[in-house]
Amino acid sequence: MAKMSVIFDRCKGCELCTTACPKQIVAIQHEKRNKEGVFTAYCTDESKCIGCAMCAMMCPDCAIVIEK
Amino acid sequence: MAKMSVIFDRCKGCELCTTACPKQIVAIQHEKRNKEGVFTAYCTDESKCIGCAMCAMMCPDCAIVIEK
Amino acid sequence: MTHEILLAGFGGQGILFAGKLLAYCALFEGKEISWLPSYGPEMRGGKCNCSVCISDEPIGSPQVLEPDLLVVLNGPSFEAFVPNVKPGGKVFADSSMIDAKTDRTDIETFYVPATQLADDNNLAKGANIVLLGKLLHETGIFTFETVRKALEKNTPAKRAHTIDNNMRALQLGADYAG
Amino acid sequence: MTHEILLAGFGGQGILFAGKLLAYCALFEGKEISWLPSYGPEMRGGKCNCSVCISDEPIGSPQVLEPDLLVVLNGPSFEAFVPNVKPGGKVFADSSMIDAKTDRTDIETFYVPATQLADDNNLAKGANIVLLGKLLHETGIFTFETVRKALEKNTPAKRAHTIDNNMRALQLGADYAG
Amino acid sequence: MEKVLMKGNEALAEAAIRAGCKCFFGYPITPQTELSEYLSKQMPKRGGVFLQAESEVAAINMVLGAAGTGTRVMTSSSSPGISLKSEGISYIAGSDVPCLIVNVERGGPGLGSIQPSQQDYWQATKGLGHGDFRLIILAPNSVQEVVNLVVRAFDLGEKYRVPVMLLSDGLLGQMMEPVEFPEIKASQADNSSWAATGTKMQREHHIVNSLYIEANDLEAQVRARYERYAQIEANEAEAETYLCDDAEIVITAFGATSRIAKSAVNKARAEGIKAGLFRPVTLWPFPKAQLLDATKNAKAVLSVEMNMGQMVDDVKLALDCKIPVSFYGRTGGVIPSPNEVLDQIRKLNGGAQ
Amino acid sequence: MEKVLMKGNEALAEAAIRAGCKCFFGYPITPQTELSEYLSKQMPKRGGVFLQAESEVAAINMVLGAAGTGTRVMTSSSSPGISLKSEGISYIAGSDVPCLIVNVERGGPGLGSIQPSQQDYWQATKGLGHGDFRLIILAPNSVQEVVNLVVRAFDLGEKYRVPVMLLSDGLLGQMMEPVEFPEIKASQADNSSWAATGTKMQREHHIVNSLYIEANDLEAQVRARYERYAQIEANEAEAETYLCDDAEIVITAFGATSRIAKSAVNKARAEGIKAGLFRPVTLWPFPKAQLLDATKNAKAVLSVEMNMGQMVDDVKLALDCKIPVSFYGRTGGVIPSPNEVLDQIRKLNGGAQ
Amino acid sequence: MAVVFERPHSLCDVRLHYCAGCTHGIIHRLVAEVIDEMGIEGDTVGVCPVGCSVFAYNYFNCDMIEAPHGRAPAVATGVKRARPDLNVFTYQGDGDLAAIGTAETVHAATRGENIVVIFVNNGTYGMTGGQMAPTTLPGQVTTTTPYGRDPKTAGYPVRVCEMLSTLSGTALAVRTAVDTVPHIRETKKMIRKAFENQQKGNGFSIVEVLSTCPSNWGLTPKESIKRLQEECIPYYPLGVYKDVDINEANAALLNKGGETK
Amino acid sequence: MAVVFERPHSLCDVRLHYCAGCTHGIIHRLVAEVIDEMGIEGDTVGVCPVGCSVFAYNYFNCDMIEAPHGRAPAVATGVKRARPDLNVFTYQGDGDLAAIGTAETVHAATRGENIVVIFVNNGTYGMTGGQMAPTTLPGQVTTTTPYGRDPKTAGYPVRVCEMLSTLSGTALAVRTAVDTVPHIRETKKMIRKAFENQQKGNGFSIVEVLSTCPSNWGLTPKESIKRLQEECIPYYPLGVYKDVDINEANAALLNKGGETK
Ligand SMILES: Cc1ncc(C[n+]2csc(CCOP(=O)(O)OP(=O)(O)O)c2C)c(N)n1
Ligand SMILES: Cc1ncc(C[n+]2csc(CCOP(=O)(O)OP(=O)(O)O)c2C)c(N)n1
Ligand code: SF4
Ligand code: SF4
Ligand code: SF4
Ligand code: SF4
Ligand code: SF4
Ligand code: SF4
Ligand SMILES: [Mg+2]
Ligand SMILES: [Mg+2]
Repeated sequence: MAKMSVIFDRCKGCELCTTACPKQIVAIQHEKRNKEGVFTAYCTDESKCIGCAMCAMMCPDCAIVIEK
Repeated sequence: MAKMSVIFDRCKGCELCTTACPKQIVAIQHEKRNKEGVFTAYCTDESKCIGCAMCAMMCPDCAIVIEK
Repeated sequence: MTHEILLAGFGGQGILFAGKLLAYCALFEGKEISWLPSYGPEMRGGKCNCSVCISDEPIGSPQVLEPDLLVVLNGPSFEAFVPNVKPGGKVFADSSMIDAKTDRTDIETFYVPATQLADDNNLAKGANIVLLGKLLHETGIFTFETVRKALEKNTPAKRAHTIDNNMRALQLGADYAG
Repeated sequence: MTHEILLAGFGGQGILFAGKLLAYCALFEGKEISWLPSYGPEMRGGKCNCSVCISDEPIGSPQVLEPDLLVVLNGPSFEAFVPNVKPGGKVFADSSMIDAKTDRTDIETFYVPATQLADDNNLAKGANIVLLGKLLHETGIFTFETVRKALEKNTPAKRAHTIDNNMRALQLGADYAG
Repeated sequence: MEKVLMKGNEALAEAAIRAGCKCFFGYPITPQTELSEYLSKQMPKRGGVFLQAESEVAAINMVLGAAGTGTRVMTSSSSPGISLKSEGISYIAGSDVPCLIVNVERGGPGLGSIQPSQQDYWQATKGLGHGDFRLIILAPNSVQEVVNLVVRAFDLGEKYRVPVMLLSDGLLGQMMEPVEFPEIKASQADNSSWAATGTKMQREHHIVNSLYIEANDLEAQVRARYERYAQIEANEAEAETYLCDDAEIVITAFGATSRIAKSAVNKARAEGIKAGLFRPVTLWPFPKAQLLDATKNAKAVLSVEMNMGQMVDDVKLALDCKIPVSFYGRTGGVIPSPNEVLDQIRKLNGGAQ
Repeated sequence: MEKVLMKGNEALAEAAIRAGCKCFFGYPITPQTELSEYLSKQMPKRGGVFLQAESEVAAINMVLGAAGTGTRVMTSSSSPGISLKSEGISYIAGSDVPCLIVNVERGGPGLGSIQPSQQDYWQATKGLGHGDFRLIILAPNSVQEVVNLVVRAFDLGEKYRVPVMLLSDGLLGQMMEPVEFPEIKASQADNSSWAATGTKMQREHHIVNSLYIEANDLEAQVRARYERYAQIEANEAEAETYLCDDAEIVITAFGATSRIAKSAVNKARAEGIKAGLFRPVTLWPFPKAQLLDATKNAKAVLSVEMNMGQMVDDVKLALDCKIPVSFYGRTGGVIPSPNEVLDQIRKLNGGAQ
Repeated sequence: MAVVFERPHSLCDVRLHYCAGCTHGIIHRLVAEVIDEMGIEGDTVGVCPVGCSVFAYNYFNCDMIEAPHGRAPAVATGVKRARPDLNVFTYQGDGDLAAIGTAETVHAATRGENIVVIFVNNGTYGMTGGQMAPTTLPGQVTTTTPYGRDPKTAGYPVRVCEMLSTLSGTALAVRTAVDTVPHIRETKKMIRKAFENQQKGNGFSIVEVLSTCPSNWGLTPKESIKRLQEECIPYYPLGVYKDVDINEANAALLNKGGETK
Repeated sequence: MAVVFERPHSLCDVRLHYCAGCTHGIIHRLVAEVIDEMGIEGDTVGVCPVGCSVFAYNYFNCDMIEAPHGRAPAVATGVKRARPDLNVFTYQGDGDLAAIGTAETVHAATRGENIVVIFVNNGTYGMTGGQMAPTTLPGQVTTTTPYGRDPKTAGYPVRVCEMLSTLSGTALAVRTAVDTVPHIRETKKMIRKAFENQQKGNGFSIVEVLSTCPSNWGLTPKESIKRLQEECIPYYPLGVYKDVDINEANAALLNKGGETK
């Protein structure tokens, strides 16, 4: 049981995290812009997350927090 | 037949030429100072000079002329 | 005739380019012009704005502090600059990026969801031009014809295809009723 | 009492050291002193001179332009500085190095073959001190005692043996009749 | 000629090429960057040299080398980079070789800001390096004048064998205005008596040098140079005056600030205040005679600058301290507004009445 | 304390150690060399740091680093080397860290000569780097005063958080005079509010910085600094006067030149000419009030300098242009003689009568 | 659930100003993580460069000093000499370190200056808008090499680790990248090693990190990572160029105490 | 009898100011001999450094430019770029080239700047009176390392040829000495090779010559030669460090024409 969460207003939508996830469960949403006008990353399937933190390691903006 | 001559006022008496001569015929005279107050080099035995110019090659002040 | 125009937003939103188009339009019409950018050290995402003065007289200070026309593409700039608009002035704001509204009644404010409109029409990064379209529509200071000439002047050959896109974006802005 | 002393020669002849000894002698006697070197960019062989002012009054300009005592160790300096010596002044010249003589009669000139004397007595590079000996002998401005103290102050421990040599050189100069 | 819209930095670069500048050595720095970028595109196409040096120090020394061969050469930078060039500039002045140095000033001291400023007035006019020397300092106030003064700068430099600085700022460098390029005849002064171009075994070797180990020789060199400076002061000082004839309040302002001051003068005139503007175009030589003339009816002088008042002393000295000189300035990259200046004029007007 | 004979450069070094200077960073250059050499011997023995940097640029930046930790630190150089330090000095001023910079001036511009000069007056007092900033400039005229002012320099620097320059020259640096070292209490101002010494996890991090990307912030910083400058001007200006009370001809001269001027004044007095000497000890702040006082009976002022007249403007401005100021100077390493100065005094005396 | 990954303490909790996807941010985090893990935040002084990372003083929670462009190693030397008890690091770009700062870099290395240098090589002058850097690749288009860098006029790229490895004072010279998680892990390991070197008094340690500049490369962040892998790494091979105990490596020299004149 | 050895034409017929026995004079002569033999005196511009050889402008008969301390490679670059038809050389000491001028040296090399650098390494700052130079040996006493150079505080010596050989633009990097006639002959050969490189457009050539400084070493000229042989050469091995056709060596890079962005 692990949880990946994106700090909404810190995410710059660069997509680097999406390439790093071994489970391919990180993507960019196109629903809601944050205060910088950015469509942010999110976890497409929380149940699949293994908390490996690869996404977070790749994030240049410390916008991802991993809990386990 | 070769001739080594020292330009009297250019010689600084450093003795480097004396170490270079294969015939060991270069030395410093202690008779007469040049205008810089220096006792200069000279050829101790002109007849032995082979004109190899090793003394001149070693002289930092272009104070030696070789003729042959 | 004197226009003091301020365009403001983040770096990367095409603020300077939009200002340049206006400046070129004025050039084609033989006006005196000044165009002055101001930006932070960031390449993208930093504050960025652009002063454009267009006049029949020589221009003194090129810095627009009290614009009569304001084009604004993000929230912080909206808050910073709307209060400075001259009474009677017009504001063109990208409402996809700006939640705030002004309660000034001595100016006219046009809220255009420019980013959204651009995105929806496959004109990513075209919000600046959409707002420009609205501005031209509302003020009529230059014709679309003139803007096309300005676009042609400012688009390198290998990006010539973008000219039509930009004309489309202009039209989108002009057509937006909102 | 004021002495304006100039010592001049090539670099490497110990001009500055000789000047320093005079300055220290004056220090021991509680005088006002200035010591000012002047040299070219060469480490050795370039022009080098040294101004020493000794006085009971505070010293204004430390540069000695018109010395009352001139110690001179080479030809170019002899020619340059002898004309500037104050009337009544004294010149101490190393005649091993200087061929010229002055025809000034308003000054006293002592020609001492200092380099030769030093060389002959195994005191290579001692010409400066030989001339100093002559100067002290002729002027009596400081005793040899005081000079020995100055030497002691200015000779690093591991070169202490040179002190006696220098005292010998002083004596050589003092004794030279010329 | 067709008018084109150009940034001051780009127009400067284009004018330099047209003026026959053959070499550019520089190092990137905001807000002068467009200048180098423009030249990096154009120089290779137009028979010139563009080289991005490893630093400003290297760049100014490359300038010394190229200038030493008698080639028209320039460099550009902004405030911190100009400081780094100061040793080299002193050498260039001491070697009597001409060149053009551009300073697109920004806020200081230190890293400061990248916004426009005029904080390097003192450095440019008095202290740009060690030793007794001067640079001719030209301060344009429009993109068109940038173009005109670049040509003049090269000519003056060669005429007097001195380095010339074009003092621009972030505002002038970054703003676009319509500009026209006059037909330029690239003249090149005769340098055959001093330039290091190879002896061809036909003359004595030339030495480009600032070392004179004998103090007297160095003094003679410096004095000879100061005679040329005296000629420059006599012949080359230039200023623009605006509504000064009857002005009771004269604003002195140079470069970009003078535009703001002009707007303020216009506003003041509209209020019936007799204001005028005096704008030195050459900061060194400072146009003293012109200032005296412009202030003949003045009761007060106001120096407006984008710094803490660096030109004030020169204004006072030119006036022989006979008219009170006050100061209004903004610094650190803040651009004063015409209204702020107007307020000052109003105050002086009250005070003067 | 026993008097010892020391060169100005060595005495300066010794005084610095006694004043609690813990770090020295420098690069060899004539005529300041003895200063570094002395410190290279003494610092290791006395718990300090001596480091010969790879260049003057590196040295001044090492100073910035050490000063940033609140450590008493100094560097020294001579004219060309000071030019190279100008960017760093501007950063130091902009970062509000104190330090001591010594300039043992030589002839310029460029490589110039290695003889004494005062050609860097303008650079020191006005143009030492880009941006609006000042250094306190102290100009001793004897070896003893060198010692005294070094101590003062460190204290002033820390009190106001500004860099201080001790402006010496080849003459002062190279000459030996008897000197006494006063008992010095090495005080060190509290720097706990800004120095970068490690947070120990007990406070917010300290940032030593000169970058203020918002122009308004930078302006605020500069204005705050100018308030400190105003205090310095109010409190720290210092001058020596000699026979000025009744003087009709006042010579202004600083540093080594003032000694020559003093000799000339004495000679003039011996001839019955009412001459006096005004010597600014602080070149910035320039002792204006003191000069006004010293010239209350003066008909003429003569500025004597080892340069082309760089202090003249400051003298005129201090006098509000009310007394004619003439100039006599030698440059390029030539030291004026007392008789030359006397001649000038005689001329003025003729003219003044 | 417990937090297992979050912003390290020594990275201030503020928005980084870097462009989206710029890997400067990753490198910042790695430095901060090492500082956290070694527990040295309170005894560390960082020196920021002029370059995109000029605001690093706002990001690192330790005391920070801003250096003039290129001079960070000299500033760091000043700090370290004045306060040898502090851990000192610089964080520099390629223009900063390998162009204007060449002398300061080389001499800090040859002095065996006991500091850590984090060297972010993105092959361009990011901050000033994408001019050629000393490490710009041949053929690469930048705003000052508009026709592609031609080494015949604009020079060849400098390989920093290779060059500094020739100097006796260099203890650690290593090149890493932040294109993949394994490389990121390796980079962190090397940064840690560099800080440990400093604590051991083992001289100069430099960690060169190949980084991206999406904005000036004119690529998306993802494309930038690809270019990093396909163009940059081949030219700048990753690896450890030098890793020695400098005292051991130079023992013969160090024994030369006393006067040999 | 005919004169078979005398002062070369491109060495002016004036007294050199160097101290007695200082080998600067030998190196001057060798440069002048090469210029004479190649017949290029009329098309050569020399750049003098600040250092004991500061007056080289009075000695070389070709046109000369005096550079600020350390900046000769930049000045030479300016000359060469402005006038590629001229032969350009610098003549620099170790303080000049390897301390204050490090950046200019490294970057002229990495640019493959088409110039000749004559580098006179005498392990000290001769002109200013014998301070430590970057090439001063460990343990060596100088006026700023009075207790002998301790690398732990004063740093390790820089080996210039080794360092510059890592740069792609360096065509020739060679270290020679002037302690014996054979070494003097070798030095001359290498100087000639360097000038020939320039004529071929083969980039940056540096000839490092180990030289003496009797005055500051505190030795007689003869003792100085001995020290050069016994202490300096072992630390700075003579030899050819790099000798390539840079265009061939870097062919792969040069082909990267056009935009690769
Ligand atoms: C003396 C000086 N010269 C130039 C500049 C302008 N400048 C600021 S950052 C920079 C280059 C930055 O490039 P790099 O070091 O590679 O860092 P990056 O931005 O790529 O991370 C330059 C040239 C300056 N601030 N100071
Ligand atoms: C900017 C600057 N810094 C320092 C100096 C002083 N200086 C003159 S020559 C020199 C060093 C010379 O040493 P080196 O280059 O080894 O030449 P050498 O005299 O040994 O032949 C120095 C430091 C200077 N002239 N300019
Ligand atoms: S923690 Fe691992 S599995 Fe979970 S989203 Fe991140 S990369 Fe994917
Ligand atoms: S890497 Fe970070 S900033 Fe980029 S999209 Fe993912 S969460 Fe957002
Ligand atoms: S080498 Fe030359 S200068 Fe030296 S002693 Fe021989 S001839 Fe004289
Ligand atoms: S030429 Fe040869 S043999 Fe003759 S003196 Fe010289 S070295 Fe000796
Ligand atoms: S410009 Fe480049 S290096 Fe700088 S923040 Fe943006 S992407 Fe990063
Ligand atoms: S000081 Fe040394 S290098 Fe300089 S000339 Fe004398 S011996 Fe030669
Ligand atoms: Mg970079
Ligand atoms: Mg040397």
